Formats: sequence, structure tokens, C-alpha cells
Amino acid sequence: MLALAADNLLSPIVLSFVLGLLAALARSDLSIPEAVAKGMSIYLLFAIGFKGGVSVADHGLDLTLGMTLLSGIILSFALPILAFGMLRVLSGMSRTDAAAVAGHYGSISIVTFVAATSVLSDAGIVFEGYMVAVAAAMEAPAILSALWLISRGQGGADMGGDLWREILLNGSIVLLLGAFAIGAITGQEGLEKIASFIVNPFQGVLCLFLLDMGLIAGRGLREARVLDRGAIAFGVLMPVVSATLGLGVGLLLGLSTGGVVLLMVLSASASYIAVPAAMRVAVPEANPSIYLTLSLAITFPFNLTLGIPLYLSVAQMMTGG
Amino acid sequence: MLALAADNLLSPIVLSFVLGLLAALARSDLSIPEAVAKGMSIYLLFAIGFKGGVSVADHGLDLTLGMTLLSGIILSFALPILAFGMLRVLSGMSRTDAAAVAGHYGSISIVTFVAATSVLSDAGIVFEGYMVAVAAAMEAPAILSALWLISRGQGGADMGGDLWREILLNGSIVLLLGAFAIGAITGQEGLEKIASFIVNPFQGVLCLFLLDMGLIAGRGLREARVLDRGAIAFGVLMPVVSATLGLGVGLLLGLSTGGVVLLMVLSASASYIAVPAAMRVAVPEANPSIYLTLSLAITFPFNLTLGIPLYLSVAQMMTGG
Amino acid sequence: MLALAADNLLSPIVLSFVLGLLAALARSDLSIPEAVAKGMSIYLLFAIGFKGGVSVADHGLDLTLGMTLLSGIILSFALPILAFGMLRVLSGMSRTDAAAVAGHYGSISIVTFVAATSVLSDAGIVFEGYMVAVAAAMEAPAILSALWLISRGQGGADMGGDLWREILLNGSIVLLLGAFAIGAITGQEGLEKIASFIVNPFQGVLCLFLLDMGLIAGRGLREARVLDRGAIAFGVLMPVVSATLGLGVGLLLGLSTGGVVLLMVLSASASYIAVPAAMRVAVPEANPSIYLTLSLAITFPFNLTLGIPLYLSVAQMMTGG
Amino acid sequence: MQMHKAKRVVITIEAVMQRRLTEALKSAGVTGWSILPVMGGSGRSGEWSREGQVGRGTGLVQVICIIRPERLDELMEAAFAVVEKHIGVVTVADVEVVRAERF
Amino acid sequence: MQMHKAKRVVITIEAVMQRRLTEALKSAGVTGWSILPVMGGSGRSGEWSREGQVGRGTGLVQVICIIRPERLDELMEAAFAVVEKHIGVVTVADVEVVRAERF
Amino acid sequence: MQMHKAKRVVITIEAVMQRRLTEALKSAGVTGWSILPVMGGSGRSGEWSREGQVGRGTGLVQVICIIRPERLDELMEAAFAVVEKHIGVVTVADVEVVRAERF
Ligand SMILES: Nc1ncnc2c1ncn2[C@@H]1O[C@H](COP(=O)(O)O)[C@@H](O)[C@H]1O
Ligand SMILES: Nc1ncnc2c1ncn2[C@@H]1O[C@H](COP(=O)(O)O)[C@@H](O)[C@H]1O
Ligand SMILES: Nc1ncnc2c1ncn2[C@@H]1O[C@H](COP(=O)(O)O)[C@@H](O)[C@H]1O
Ligand code: NA
Ligand code: NA
Ligand code: NA
Repeated sequence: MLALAADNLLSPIVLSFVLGLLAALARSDLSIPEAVAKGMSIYLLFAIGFKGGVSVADHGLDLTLGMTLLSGIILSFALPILAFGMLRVLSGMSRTDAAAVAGHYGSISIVTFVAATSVLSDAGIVFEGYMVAVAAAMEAPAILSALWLISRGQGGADMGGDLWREILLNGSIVLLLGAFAIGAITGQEGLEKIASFIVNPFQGVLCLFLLDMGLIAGRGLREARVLDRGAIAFGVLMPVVSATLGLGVGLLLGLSTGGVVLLMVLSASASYIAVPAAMRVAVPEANPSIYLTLSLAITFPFNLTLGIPLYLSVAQMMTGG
Repeated sequence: MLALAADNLLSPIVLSFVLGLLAALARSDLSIPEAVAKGMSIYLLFAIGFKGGVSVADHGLDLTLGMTLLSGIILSFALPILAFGMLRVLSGMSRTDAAAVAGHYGSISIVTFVAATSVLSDAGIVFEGYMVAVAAAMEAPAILSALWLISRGQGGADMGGDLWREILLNGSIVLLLGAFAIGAITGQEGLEKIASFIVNPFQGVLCLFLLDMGLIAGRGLREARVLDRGAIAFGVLMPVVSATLGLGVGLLLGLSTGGVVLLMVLSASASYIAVPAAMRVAVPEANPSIYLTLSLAITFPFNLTLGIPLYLSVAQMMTGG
Repeated sequence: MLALAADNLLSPIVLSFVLGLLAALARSDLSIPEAVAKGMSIYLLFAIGFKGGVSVADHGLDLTLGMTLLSGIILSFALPILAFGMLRVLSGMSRTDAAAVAGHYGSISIVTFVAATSVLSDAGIVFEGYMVAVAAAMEAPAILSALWLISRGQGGADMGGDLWREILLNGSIVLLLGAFAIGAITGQEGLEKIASFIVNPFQGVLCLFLLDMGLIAGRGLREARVLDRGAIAFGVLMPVVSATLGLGVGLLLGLSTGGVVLLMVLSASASYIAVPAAMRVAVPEANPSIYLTLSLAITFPFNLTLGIPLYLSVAQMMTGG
Repeated sequence: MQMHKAKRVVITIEAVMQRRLTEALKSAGVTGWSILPVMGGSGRSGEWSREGQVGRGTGLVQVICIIRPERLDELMEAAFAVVEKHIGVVTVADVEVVRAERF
Repeated sequence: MQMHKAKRVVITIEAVMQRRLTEALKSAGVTGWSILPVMGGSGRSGEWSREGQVGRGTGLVQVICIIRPERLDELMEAAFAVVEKHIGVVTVADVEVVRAERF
Repeated sequence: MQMHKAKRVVITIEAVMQRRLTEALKSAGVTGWSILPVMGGSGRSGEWSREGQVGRGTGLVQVICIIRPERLDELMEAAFAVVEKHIGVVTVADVEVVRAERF
């Protein structure tokens, strides 16, 4: 476990993140252009989706696919309630802010997922290809829970019917699922054609992307005074609690060791793209600094550095894998 | 032929295009930053030009090169006249609009050409490396024809001497021919140095580029009401007619099967970069929605999905290749 | 030597630069988006830094490392004084302009360094991995010398304490040294994970980056009338003089042939990123056209085309390598 | 050259609200606008920058409308309905335009 | 602080026409301008966006000139000759500037 | 709709000076601004464009402040101290705003 953590901490991807973090904290002007950051995220989504689809084409549809999708959706609905409860106990933030934050923790962070798959690949651990689809399925339900939590309070969230289309058809879900479908259709043959684009350079692109995430997280940390201590504690506790839930569900479903790890990671990670955008539209009165800082500057670094190796060793222990 | 079409339709590059198209039609916010799209197009032009040049360095200058270049130029001059005639019969659009559209169909779409080379490579069919130079040569003459068609009508097109410099030195021609020259000079040795940049990841980049083209075509389709039925029919008929002309010329020239296919594709494809820019400058009264929608949202998808496999099977039949 | 020069002149990277240069001089609209150019420079800095670090991890810290760093810093301090003297003799530009220019020539151009490493790799010549750190160390001291030269004249340069943080933590230094550290920590194992990103496509990306440099240098050349003949002569003489100094120092330090070449290249090259930005802040009255044109449109092309092969053959002669 | 009075309305608004705003403008009969990117800024809710950002949750755009003075009120009401609860700055200034028939 | 009256002319014009416009401005003796990118917009010829675009055929830029009031007419004539047949919006507004000698 | 008078200050300044300017604005008590990218331009020191540029030494940005008229002088002094020796254009115009309490 310690060796695993050290190994992870000293991998190029984590060190790239740390470099970005330190550069931002030292107020270096190092920055990655918005267009390049978006380009890399498109690349990562396309690659991870495609490879997931190919893996499904290879191994056929696992019987547990449907059950795992359903469980993922339920987790995404349920985790915000838990998060909201914890936040109300731990932190002094307003109901609205707490609900908005809670929504982020029910949803997922795709780059945390990608980093975890890359750790699994390095360790030679296989996982169910359809976990990519589970990731996509877990993005949106948490938003509903957050809005429900808010509407129970004084305010009514502004839910134009449009917002739903926007959430369900947001760029990252569409690209992830679309690439998954293309991978599933074209299979191994399709993969061979583009492997030297989506497989070989993958980890390198991930390094630069995590450098950028580090820069953004570092800028976020400089604003961390918007968070009280309870909120910061939540940012570290919540992923561990969620991962434990994910672990239980994964074991019940009978996923492979790799699959269990990924379900833990999905549960533990917090959204920083889809949910913030939805919250800005539907709950403008919630303070974006709070939820962005918690998700990006506290929970994401925790998962990337300590969380993933932790979840992996626990999963190996429990599955004997 | 059907197998070929199915194969093509289920290739990663066509499916990526379809994904973009569907995402845009469903009004997803998926989008590729302008800078990234331009970066990919620079990559594709550089890679295709370079490889063409290397192929010429390898196989020496074919005797038919000069003849093919000349034929390409003549095709580019002639096709707009044909297109204009067809449009006047089929569609109710104004003379000016018809002439502007006609110019697009005499010129070429480099990404259609690139997609065709990638289909040929997959099928193990070789082609003359200098076809890249033919592509460059066919970009501009059609613009002259279009302007001549317009000036025959009431209007005088605004042809500052500057416009010619702009057209002949437009970025894509310069990059394509420049990379071709570099490839021809450095040959196989140069290629080895950069093959893992311009050869291996090529198809993967093409996928993402076609995703972007799909997004733009999809947005265009949403505006397709600017087109009457005749115009839409033209958008599908014209490429078939042009390809037939290209086939005839290719057979007369004695090109290889691959070369014939590429000449058909060049004839069949319609410009969406160089010609629209020239038309905006010289014929501002022509409606850009008409020519952009026809070229990008009708003819490009047709060529990419059905046209290329169609042209390939006909060419194989006729050349026995 | 001549063969080497010809070989270098006909390499894809130099030809790409020439293509850009010609396109800009012909006023083609070929251009690379700012975000893409920045993305490529981030890639190159990351890759070159990482590989340097891995090489240090492999071969251990050479005893001469400290001495070489120190010598680099001294060169960076000293070269501007020399440059200033030469400029006052050769050119009629103002003291302030001369001092600002001098600062550029004490500092370094990382892309010239990268091009040189790529020539060395092609020739199978090894070099000390820590030369990357030397490059980083040589960026800033020259700025101090330039400011000292200016303050000796009438003006006082505006040196907010902030400026120092900015210079020492500027994006390229941080990225280069950070990637160097990551490479040194993760070593060969880390390199294997991302080699197909940072090693294989490296030369190809360098081609496109040099295409962009050519475009910018070409645009600069169109403004070259700001330079008098003396200044232009300086732009070619100074690198040769500096390289000679670098040669002497490199031989004294007992560097490998590759290391000597790189120290010559670092001495000979002129900054076009860090120093111009610092000069704009601290010496706004110096004319940026002068120093940018000299550095980018005269000295950079000279080093890239003739300088590097020249330095290489001289170094081989002197080290017998 | 014959010039005509018009109003230049600049609405600085969150990128996530852009489509909602332009839809509202359309409904209010406004047909012309241009959108400028905003790279960064500062306000009561802190400083921000688009650098390196992937999501759409951060960042503003400027929607600029040139409009005849007599149509201003309609536009302002439509815009304000969208901007009200959201971050956003609305300014109106007098300008002169050449081809008045276009607005 | 001593302020001077000036005019701020904003010409929103197709990207393909940018060089032609700035050449015309130069010929009319205008020496200073800045160019802002426009991301998207809507007008009589429909809606557009630069997202994912490769060609230069779509899209506008804003050319902004600060100019002394007495030089306005010259500028407007030069600009209008270029803009006339083309898509484009020209607005003029009063502003105050500090260093008047620069315009 | 109830409108209030305000000033719109546009400071076109070198990108390398952006942070120094915004720090000066902060010290002068200005809390709101937006930053627009500038793609290119021309002035006494020649023409420039950001195309393909890697360094920060070339290029301008526009810092836009909407501010109450009575706070203008403070802002101008702070801004001018930074801009003085540097390339830069400062313009001030009258605008009207809706939510005056925000400025
Ligand atoms: N006075 C102002 N002038 C210009 N832009 C402003 C001003 N106030 C706010 N903004 C912009 O609007 C954003 C949100 O403002 P706020 O709601 O005050 O946090 C800021 O980040 C700025 O980009
Ligand atoms: N009233 C307006 N206000 C601001 N921008 C406009 C206006 N009218 C047109 N535009 C811009 O000019 C472009 C072309 O306008 P049009 O020629 O009317 O199609 C539009 O797409 C907008 O970007
Ligand atoms: N009159 C003007 N109107 C608009 N922008 C200007 C003007 N003068 C200068 N600029 C901008 O400020 C930059 C520097 O101006 P200068 O200091 O005159 O070289 C130019 O490149 C333009 O981008
Ligand atoms: Na989660
Ligand atoms: Na054609
Ligand atoms: Na140097």
C-alpha cells in the first residue's frame, strides 16, 4: 500500500500535477491556453470512450452491465443527500451552497477516472470496458438531487426545460458516449487504425492536462479562504466515504478488481465541468468559489495523489485480486 | 461495392463525422475550439503534402505529372460552367448565387481528399504522390470561372489585383505545396525523422477533425431551409457528374487505380475554405449560407459516406485494379 | 563541414522554417493560431526538460554540473557587456536600445537549443542531460546586465521587486526546470510511459513550430528597415563571437563534444521570449522592433541554418569527438 | 456623411447564460448582436481568468447590440429578465451609425 | 486630469475584409487602430459562430479607432468605401482621451 | 427602466503590464473590471498581430472599468501612473447602467 502510494506519487502524471500546483502557488505566469486545454480534454474523452467501447466489443456485454449502470445512477442520486448531511454538520456554509456542493460530489470527475485507468494499466489490472458508460451515466443524476435539496429550502431553482437538454447533451457526455459507441462498433480493427493516436501518446497528453489541472487547482487554493475548516475536512472525508459506498456496491455487483476500483473512484470524485455549469444556470445565488475550490483544489488533488492508491489497495484486499 | 460502402460507413473516421453531425443536430454544446480545429487542419495539410512529396522523391516524377496537373486545372476551370448550367435548371437561386456555388464545385475540398487517401491506404491501394500537387492546382482556377460567370450577368465582381495574390498564396495552398516540396527534397530520410508525427497518428487526428466537420455540417443543416429542393438535388448529383468526368480524364491519362479515384474525388468535392473566402471578398452580394450549406452540409457528407466508396468501386471496375 | 551544413539545410526542420519565412515574405495569409503555437512550445519545453532529467537520472550527476551551471551564469552576465560594446561600435542605435539588445544576446533561445539537440541526436552525438538546466540558468542573468548598462546611462530602469519574481518564475523556466525534475525523479521508467508522446513525435512538432517561427521571422524581416547595417552585421557576428567564448568555456570544463556544442549554441542564441517581456516592463523606452527583429529575424535564422552545423564541426575538431 | 442616433448596449454576462440571453433578445424582436470574448476580470465575486479552463462554468462574454433609441426599452426589459439574478453588467451608450435602416 | 475630446469609431467587419479596411485607413492617414476578435453574432444574414471554423470565410472582427474629431470625416469616407457592399456595422461615439497629441 | 450615469474607462495596454495595472486599480479602490483580448493593431510603433506568437512581449489587452462618475479621478490617476511610460490608450465615455449600487 505504501509502496503503491509512493509509486503513484512519483509517477509522471502526479508529478506534472504537482508542478502545475507549485507554479500557480508561486504565482508563475506559466499557463496553458484555454483552446489547448479544451483540445486535450477532447482528446482524452475521445480516447477513453473509444477504448472502453473496443473493450466491450472484445469481451462482449457483461451480464452485470445493466446492473452496474443502474447502481451508478443510484449512487449519483444518493451521494448528494449524504454529502449535504455531512456538510450541514461539518461546515457553516448556507443551505444553498451546501446543496450545490453536494451535487458536485454525486457526479464524477472524468480526469480522475482517466488517471485511475492509467494507474490500473500500469499495474496490469484489467477492468470492465463499460465503466466508461457508467461514468457518463453518473454525471447528471446528482444535479437533480442537488436541485431537489435546494427546492426543499426557501428557493426555487430555475429549471427551464432547456436546462435538461443542456445537461444530458453536454459536450463531455456526448463525446464520451459517442466515442464509446464508435469503439464498440469498429472494435479491434478500428482501434488498430488509430491506436498510435489514442493509445500510445495517451499518458503523455494526460501529463500536460494534469499540469493544467495543477495550475487551476493552485489558483483555486489561493482562494481557499472562502472555505471554513469543516468544508476542507469534508473535501477529504467525503471521497473516502463515497469510495467505501462504491466499494460495497462494486463487491455486490461482482465487478473485477479493476472495476471495483473505478466504481470507487467515480463515487469519490467530484465534478468540475458539468455540475458547475448547471449550477451557474439554475442556482446563480450559490457561490461558485466554494464548490469549484472544494472540488478542484481539495478533492481532486486528494484523489489523484492518495485516494487512487488507497482505493486500489483496499479493493485488492477485498477482492483478493 | 456494398461491402466497401458498409466498411467505409463503419470506419472510425466516418463514424466520428456522424457523431459530430448528430451532436450538432441535437444541439449539444460539444464544440472544438477554433484554434484546435485550425491546428488540426495545419497538421493534416502538412502531413499529406509531405507524404506526397516523399512519394514523388521515391518513385521519381511520373511522365504523366505535367498532363495530370494540366487536366486538373482544366477540370477546375470547366466544372463551374457545368455546375452553373445544372443549377440554373434545377434550382431557383439567383444567377449570382448560382455562379458563386458553381465556383465551389470546380475547386476542391482537401479533407475529402485526405479521407480518400486514408481509405486507399487502408485498402492497400497505391496512388501517384503528385496528386497532392494536383489538388493544390485545382483550388484556384474555379474561382476565375465563377467570377467570369458573374461578370457576364449584370454585376461586376470586385477583383482588386490583391485578390489574386490572396487566392494563389492562401494558407492552405502554400502549406500543401510547401510541405510537398519539403517531402520531395528530404525524401525517405526526412520521412523517417518525422514519421511518428505525420504518419502514425494521422488517422486519429483525422477522426477528431471529421468530428469537427460533422459539428459544422450539422449546424449548417439546421440552416438548410435556405436551399430549395433543386439545390439539394444538385448537391448530390453534381459530385457524381464531376466524378464521372474525373474518371474519364483519369483513364485517358492512364493514372493508377488510386490516382483515378483521387482525381474523381477532387472533381467531386467542393471547396469550403478558399472559395468561400474569395467569394466574400469579390461577390459580397452572393449569400454565403447557400454556398456554405451546400458544400459543407450536403456534398461533403455525401462524398465522405457514399461518394468515396462509390468512386473507388467504379474506378476498380474500369481500371481492373 | 560543408556536407554537415548541407545536411542541416536540407533537414525537414530547417526547410519548415524556410517555408514559413518565404510564406511570410510573400505575404501569404498562412498562420498558426497563437494557442497552437503556445501549445507546441509547452510541449517542446516539457519534452526537452523531461529528457534532460531522465538523462541525468541515468548517468548520475556529472561532477562538472556545478561548474557548468556557474559558467553558464557567468556567460549570461558577461555576454551583454561584450554585445553592448560591439553594438556601440557597429551601429548607430541609442544607448538604451543597445543595452536592451545586449540583454537578449546574453540570454538564450530555447528553440535554437532544441534544434541543436535534434541535430545532435540525428548525428548520434550524446550530450550531458543537465545542459537543459544550464539553459534555464542562462535565461535571466543577462537581464540584470542589460539593466545595469541602462542605469549607467541617463535613465533608471523601473525594477519593481515584482519584476524579479516574474523573470525567475516565468513560464518557460518553470516548465523546463519542472519537467527536468520530473524526468530526474521518474527516470527511465517514467520515460517509457510517455516516450511515445515526448520522444517519437518530437521532431515533427519541432517542424511545425519552426514553420511558425519562420512566419514570425518573415514578418519581422519585413520590418527590418528599423535596423541599420551595423546592427545587421552584429546579428551575425555576435553569435559567432559568443559561440567562440562558449567553446572556450566548454573545453575548459571538459564537456563532451555534444555538451560543448550546446554551450556554444546557448551562448550564440538570443532570447525572444523572456527578455523581450522583461524589457517591455523595465525599459519601455527601448524600441521593441529593434531587439525583436535582430533576435528573431537575423540571429535565429543564422544559428538555425549555418550556426549550428558550424559550431558542431568546430567542436568536433577541437574535442576530436 | 449622414449619421443617425442609436444606442449601443453592452451586456457582460456569464458564458453559460449566453444562449438564454440571445433567445430572449430574439423574442423581444432584436435581430442583430455581436459577441466578444472576455478573457478575465474581477468583481465582487472575485477575480477570474479563462486561462487553461476546460469547463463553461467560469467566464463571461460580451453581447453587444446596436439598436434604435426607440427600441431600447424592449431590449432592456428582455435582457434584464435574464441578467437579473445572474452576474452581469449592462451598459447603454449613445452612438451614431451610418446605415440606420439596418437597426 | 486634463482630458480632450475624441471620437471612438468601431467598425465591425468580415475577417476577410480586415486587411482591405486597414489599408484604406492607412491611405486616409489614420495611423492607430486596434483589432478585437468577435466570437459570434447574429444579423439579417443569420447567426454565426467561430467555434470549430477552419476557413476565413465566416466571422467578423472589430476595428477600433480613436481619432480627433476633426479627422473623423476622412476616416468615415475611407471606411465606408470598403464596408459599403459588405456586411458590417460602423458606430461612432464621443470619448475623452488623455494624451491628445497621440491621435 | 431606471438608469444611472456612469463612466466607461477603456485602457488599452501591453499584456505584460496587465497585472501591474489591475494591482494599481485595486489599490485605488476599483473592484470591477473586465479584460478583452486584442488580436492586433497599429500605432506609432508599427503594426502587430498576436498570430503565432509565443511570448508575452508583444500584444495588448483592453481593461474595461465601469465606474461611478465621482470615482473617475482616482481611477485615472492610478491608471495613468502605470500607463504613463508605456504604450497605451485610455478613453473615457459616458454610459448609463442599471444596477448603480454595484459600481
Ligand atoms: N465595474 C465593472 N466594470 C467592468 N466589468 C465588471 C465590473 N464589475 C464586474 N465586472 C465584470 O463582471 C464580473 C462579475 O462581477 P461581479 O458579479 O461583481 O463578481 C467580473 O468578474 C467582471 O468581469
Ligand atoms: N444591430 C447589431 N448590433 C451588433 N452587431 C450587429 C448588429 N447587426 C449586425 N451585427 C453583426 O454583424 C453581422 C452581420 O450582420 P448582417 O449583415 O445584418 O447579417 C452579425 O452577424 C453581427 O455579428
Ligand atoms: N488611435 C488609436 N486607436 C485605437 N488603438 C490605438 C490607437 N493608437 C494606438 N492604438 C493601439 O495601441 C498600440 C500601440 O500604439 P502606439 O504606442 O502608438 O504604437 C497600437 O498597436 C494599437 O493597437
Ligand atoms: Na462522485
Ligand atoms: Na471539385
Ligand atoms: Na546567448
